[in-house]
Amino acid sequence: MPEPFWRKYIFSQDHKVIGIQYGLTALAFLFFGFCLMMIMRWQLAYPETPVPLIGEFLWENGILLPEVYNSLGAMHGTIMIFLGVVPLAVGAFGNYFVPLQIGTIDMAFPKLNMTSYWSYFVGGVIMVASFFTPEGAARSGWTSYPPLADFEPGQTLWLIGMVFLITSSLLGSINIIVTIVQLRAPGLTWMRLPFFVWTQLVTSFLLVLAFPPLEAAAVLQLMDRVVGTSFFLPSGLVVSGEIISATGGGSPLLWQHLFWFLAHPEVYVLILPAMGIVCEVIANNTRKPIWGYKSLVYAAIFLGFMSFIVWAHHMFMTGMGATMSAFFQTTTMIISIPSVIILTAFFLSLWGGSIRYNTPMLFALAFLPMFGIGGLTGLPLGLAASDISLHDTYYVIGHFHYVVAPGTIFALFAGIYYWFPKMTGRKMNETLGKLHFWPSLIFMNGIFLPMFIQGLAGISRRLWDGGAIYSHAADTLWLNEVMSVSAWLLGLIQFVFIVNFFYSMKKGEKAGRNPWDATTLEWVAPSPPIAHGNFESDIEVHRSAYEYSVPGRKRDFTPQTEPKKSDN
Amino acid sequence: MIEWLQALGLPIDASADGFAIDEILGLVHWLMLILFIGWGAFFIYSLIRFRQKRNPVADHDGVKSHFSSVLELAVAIIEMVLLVGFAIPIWASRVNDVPESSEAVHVRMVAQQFAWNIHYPGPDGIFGASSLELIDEEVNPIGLDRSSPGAADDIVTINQLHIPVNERIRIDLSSKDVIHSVNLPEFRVKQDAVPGMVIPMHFEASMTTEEFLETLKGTARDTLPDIEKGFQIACAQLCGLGHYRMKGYLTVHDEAGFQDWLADQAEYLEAEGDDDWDDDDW
Amino acid sequence: MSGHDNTDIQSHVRTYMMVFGALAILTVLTVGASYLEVTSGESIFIALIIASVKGSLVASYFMHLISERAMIINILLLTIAFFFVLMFLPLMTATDAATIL
Amino acid sequence: MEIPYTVKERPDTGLNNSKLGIWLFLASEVMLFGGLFSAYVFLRLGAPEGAFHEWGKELNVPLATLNTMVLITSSVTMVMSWASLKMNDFKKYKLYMGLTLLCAVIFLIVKYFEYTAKFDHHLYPSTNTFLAIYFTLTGLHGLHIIGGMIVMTYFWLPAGNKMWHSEPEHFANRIEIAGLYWHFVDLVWIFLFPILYLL
Ligand code: HEA
Ligand code: HEA
Ligand code: CUA
Ligand SMILES: [Cu+2]
Repeated sequence: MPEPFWRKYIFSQDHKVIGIQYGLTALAFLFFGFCLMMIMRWQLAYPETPVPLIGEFLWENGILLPEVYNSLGAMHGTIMIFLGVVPLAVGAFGNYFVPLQIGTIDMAFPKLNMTSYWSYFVGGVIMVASFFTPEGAARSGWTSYPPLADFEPGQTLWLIGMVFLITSSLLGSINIIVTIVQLRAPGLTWMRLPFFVWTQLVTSFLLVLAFPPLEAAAVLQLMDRVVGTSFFLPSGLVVSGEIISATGGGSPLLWQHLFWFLAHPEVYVLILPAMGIVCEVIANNTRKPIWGYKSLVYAAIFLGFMSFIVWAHHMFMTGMGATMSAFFQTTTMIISIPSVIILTAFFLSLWGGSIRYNTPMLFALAFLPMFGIGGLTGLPLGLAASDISLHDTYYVIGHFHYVVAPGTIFALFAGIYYWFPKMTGRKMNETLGKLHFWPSLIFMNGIFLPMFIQGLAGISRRLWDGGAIYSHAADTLWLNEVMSVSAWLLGLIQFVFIVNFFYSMKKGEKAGRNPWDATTLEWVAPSPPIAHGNFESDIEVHRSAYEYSVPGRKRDFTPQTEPKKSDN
Repeated sequence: MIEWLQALGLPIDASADGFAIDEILGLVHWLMLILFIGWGAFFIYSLIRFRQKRNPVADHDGVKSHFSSVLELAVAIIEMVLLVGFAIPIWASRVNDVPESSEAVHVRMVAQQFAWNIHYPGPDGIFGASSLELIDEEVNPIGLDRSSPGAADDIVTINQLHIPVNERIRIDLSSKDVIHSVNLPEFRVKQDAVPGMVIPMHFEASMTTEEFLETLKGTARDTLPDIEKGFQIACAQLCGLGHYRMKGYLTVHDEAGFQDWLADQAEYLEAEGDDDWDDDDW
Repeated sequence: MSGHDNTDIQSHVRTYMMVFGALAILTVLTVGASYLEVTSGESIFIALIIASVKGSLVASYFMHLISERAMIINILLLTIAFFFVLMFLPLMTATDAATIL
Repeated sequence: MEIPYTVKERPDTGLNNSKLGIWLFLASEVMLFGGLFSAYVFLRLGAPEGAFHEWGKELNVPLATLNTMVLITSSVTMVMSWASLKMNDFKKYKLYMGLTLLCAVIFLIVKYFEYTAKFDHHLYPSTNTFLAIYFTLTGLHGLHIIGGMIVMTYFWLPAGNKMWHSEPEHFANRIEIAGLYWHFVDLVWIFLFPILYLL
């Protein structure tokens, strides 16, 4: 009996369909989040001039209002992180490729999997819908610091949306952990897992343990806003001349602790799956095993563990004393070491390789120096003394965009180009791929490199006019235009990707089962893998994940399923 | 060693404490630059040397030496040196060496949406009490109770911080409504103003406003309409829709100039007295 | 928890009853202790100790942690570690430097 | 095709899928309540000396003690219902599960009286930070009770009979999982009771 349409594509329980649902939704959100930012960049480049095309329909005079700027900024951050990158990296790639890479037929809990997608979807709808309410969307930054967030309109829907997104992430990551622990194919021991699977495992642990405190905090902030409690409001507040009637006795810093207790691990949630993808692509396209596999695994685990005890490096300026700041500075320096180890292992993997420069590889390679810049600029932020100059300036914005945009987003692009043949049975067009890559690389740097300069100059973030009224901004203000133009050009060039994506789906070059001559298990399945089952026969694993160019073998790759006796 | 960062945009340092921060800022950036160039060179070389055309068959083992572990250890050690040698002591001095009132020019600063209220204790050196009920956005934004002990001679200004050069300044920072953050880029000072807390901060100016304006000659900053007011106090923490325009001015006088300014203020207080403060007890 | 035969379960049931008794007694104890004339620090200490004992009884016997697999024990140890981090670190950072009004 | 280890244990981990799943879920719950306990401690230390103790005197200790007993009892009946299944005694299972549900209902009724008594005295979450955290913690705990009741009712109604007769082992596993959740809710209460009512 054929499945009805809605069972097959909408309320499907097949991890592949759910993965694709996640993927398309998340890409749409990424694009939406980027559009918000392109609007903001207009105001930053040309303060108080009407926004072309859309401005006149939205605001009086077509000029972006300060409160709308704040809304767009908060929603850009929220959407990019919680609705874009995490669902794409964990929801889409995790869902689709973890079961395949461990040689099983589905996730451990298919119904739960479907629930977490729909919970994500509802959360997303609430977030987007908040733009159309009379109050507008949240406008206190993605960090939502009270007391501001306790007072500003639009925040309630943000909190409710977050509760759905948190629920979705929790269910999804429990599912991934159980799948990896329980459903590995016979013979697939821990040290034979592809690194991508390891990163998904660590990531899921971060989500399971770090998200609930934010959920608790969201509940408390909702209580503050709806029931009139004052968890985050101290006594004696006077806002615009009015004495606030709440009883007080709360603490604004409590929110920051609970928020960053999640949000720091969250940034490693953004980067770990990206590293996993990069690892797969690099091993495949250098045609040699990844260097220091074990050290990668241990570094990823250590990174996950440490990420729980560094959060207050976001709070150095809140009046932190000497002992605690020493503690958090030290842990922050320590946590940079596993990143260095992981990146170094990737570099060293290049040495002696036979490097193929296809599109996925280009994106994966670009990830390395871009993450390098982002990571290295984390160091002066992690030392409280130098953070005094840099905190809450564009330097911070530059730091984390280098890790998330030309870092994670590039890695995700690499993953899309790399796994597209598996998902659709067709390859994406290489020429268009390269046309997408090179301008993206240039414009990304055009946007984010100048931010370090503005940051050093001391220009605060979240300024409606980009700092135009401050004198210390005057020397570097012209860079705003450079950045904005780069951003719009970056936006333009993404259409090459979108065209390539949909064109290749229908018309791309047919790809067989294993177009990249890869070793891991997903390439044993047909492309696309069989609905509700993935593989034609049961999988048994006989070797480690990256047996490329083993001397004396006929082919330069040996799939994990190949029995040992065929060695030679 | 910090010059290249200054060329990139780091403002001139107008404080006595700033050099310590500049030093670590410079050191970290050197470290970053060296690592990036070193790794980058290796990276580019590998990309060219090991392209498929040049090297059709990959070498299964690749790098065999353990030099990378040495390198990683070195990075770790340098980070620890920066941490223990610089960052931790600088921070300790920042939070622990807060001067007593007697050793410094002591000021209260109360942030609000979207202005900086500054409260001087006046000649008697005693801050008057303030109370919530007396707050009036027009005439008494910090709710100073003029009848409380020591309050009569207190000076309150909005967005105007005046300080003497080469003297310790202590500012007790708080906020009336939401979180703000004082940012004085030229003094390497930044501190969040968290409602419900009073956080002390301290620094010392090493340059008067006049000298500072001298250094700006010929730069883009010099052409700004309000540049003659000198240093500016920026807000670094999102505090609502007016965050972008929350700007105050900081004037650094020489010793005599500062005394003159204080005297002016006292005179003004005397003259304007009753009408200025909508407070009958006074 | 497969492979139990009936006698095995029978002995479990006896344990459950004993735990039930212990929990009831401890509940009475903790309420009683709250009427003792002790400093607030001491009473917090007593109450938390009793609660921890009760909690461990529930976790060990009703939730079978005492005979649970290593994997689950390890996950819980990790969780408990982060639980304590969450409980105490925010406090320590809050106590230094600034004056709380 | 069937997903492996839904009922039987995987040999090398010694676990079935749901067992691992529920424990991970409970780990996340520990962190959820951890966040709230952290808030409690933060607020308690931030409040004037002894204020939490004073405010806490408004609460009704005898009722809460009763509720503690009720929940402990429900934990025992819950574990007994599982043990009954293990001994192949479905009737007893029904009985014990019914008792567990009854306890849950009693708990909620008592809670209802406690809440309304507070509201009658004009004590609301917004009255002070103690009541704020009291209502939040007990309210969230109450939601957990309701969630557990929904699951247990489902297994208690005829749906349970069918499952038991078609896949007894799977059904026993499910009851064990539901039990683990229920004991956890009990465990949370064991900590809530002293910190809210007694300190
Ligand atoms: C994916 C996301 C991600 C990642 C991986 C990181 C990684 C790091 N972050 Fe970042 N960070 C963010 C996302 C991220 N961060 C975000 C979103 C914010 C701001 C939030 C907000 O306020 O809104 C932030 C803010 C932030 C702050 C607070 C700043 C402030 O507000 O004042 C600090 C301070 O310590 C910090 C430190 C670090 C450190 C030390 C690392 C380290 O882990 C980095 C370690 C990496 C390296 C040291 C690189 C090693 C490099 C090489 C080996 C290769 C060189 C390469 C070539 C030459 C090819 N980050
Ligand atoms: C994952 C996180 C993430 C990502 C990827 C980005 C990406 C980008 N960000 Fe954002 N940003 C944040 C997280 C992120 N940002 C956060 C947390 C803040 C702080 C918010 C706050 O202050 O509270 C911030 C703030 C922020 C600011 C500062 C605003 C301010 O302080 O006032 C700026 C300014 O330029 C900016 C710019 C950009 C730009 C130009 C990109 C570009 O790199 C975007 C590139 C996007 C793409 C390349 C998308 C491609 C997608 C497609 C092409 C889809 C195709 C679709 C289909 C096939 C269906 N961001
Ligand atoms: Cu005040 Cu921003
Ligand atoms: Cu961080």
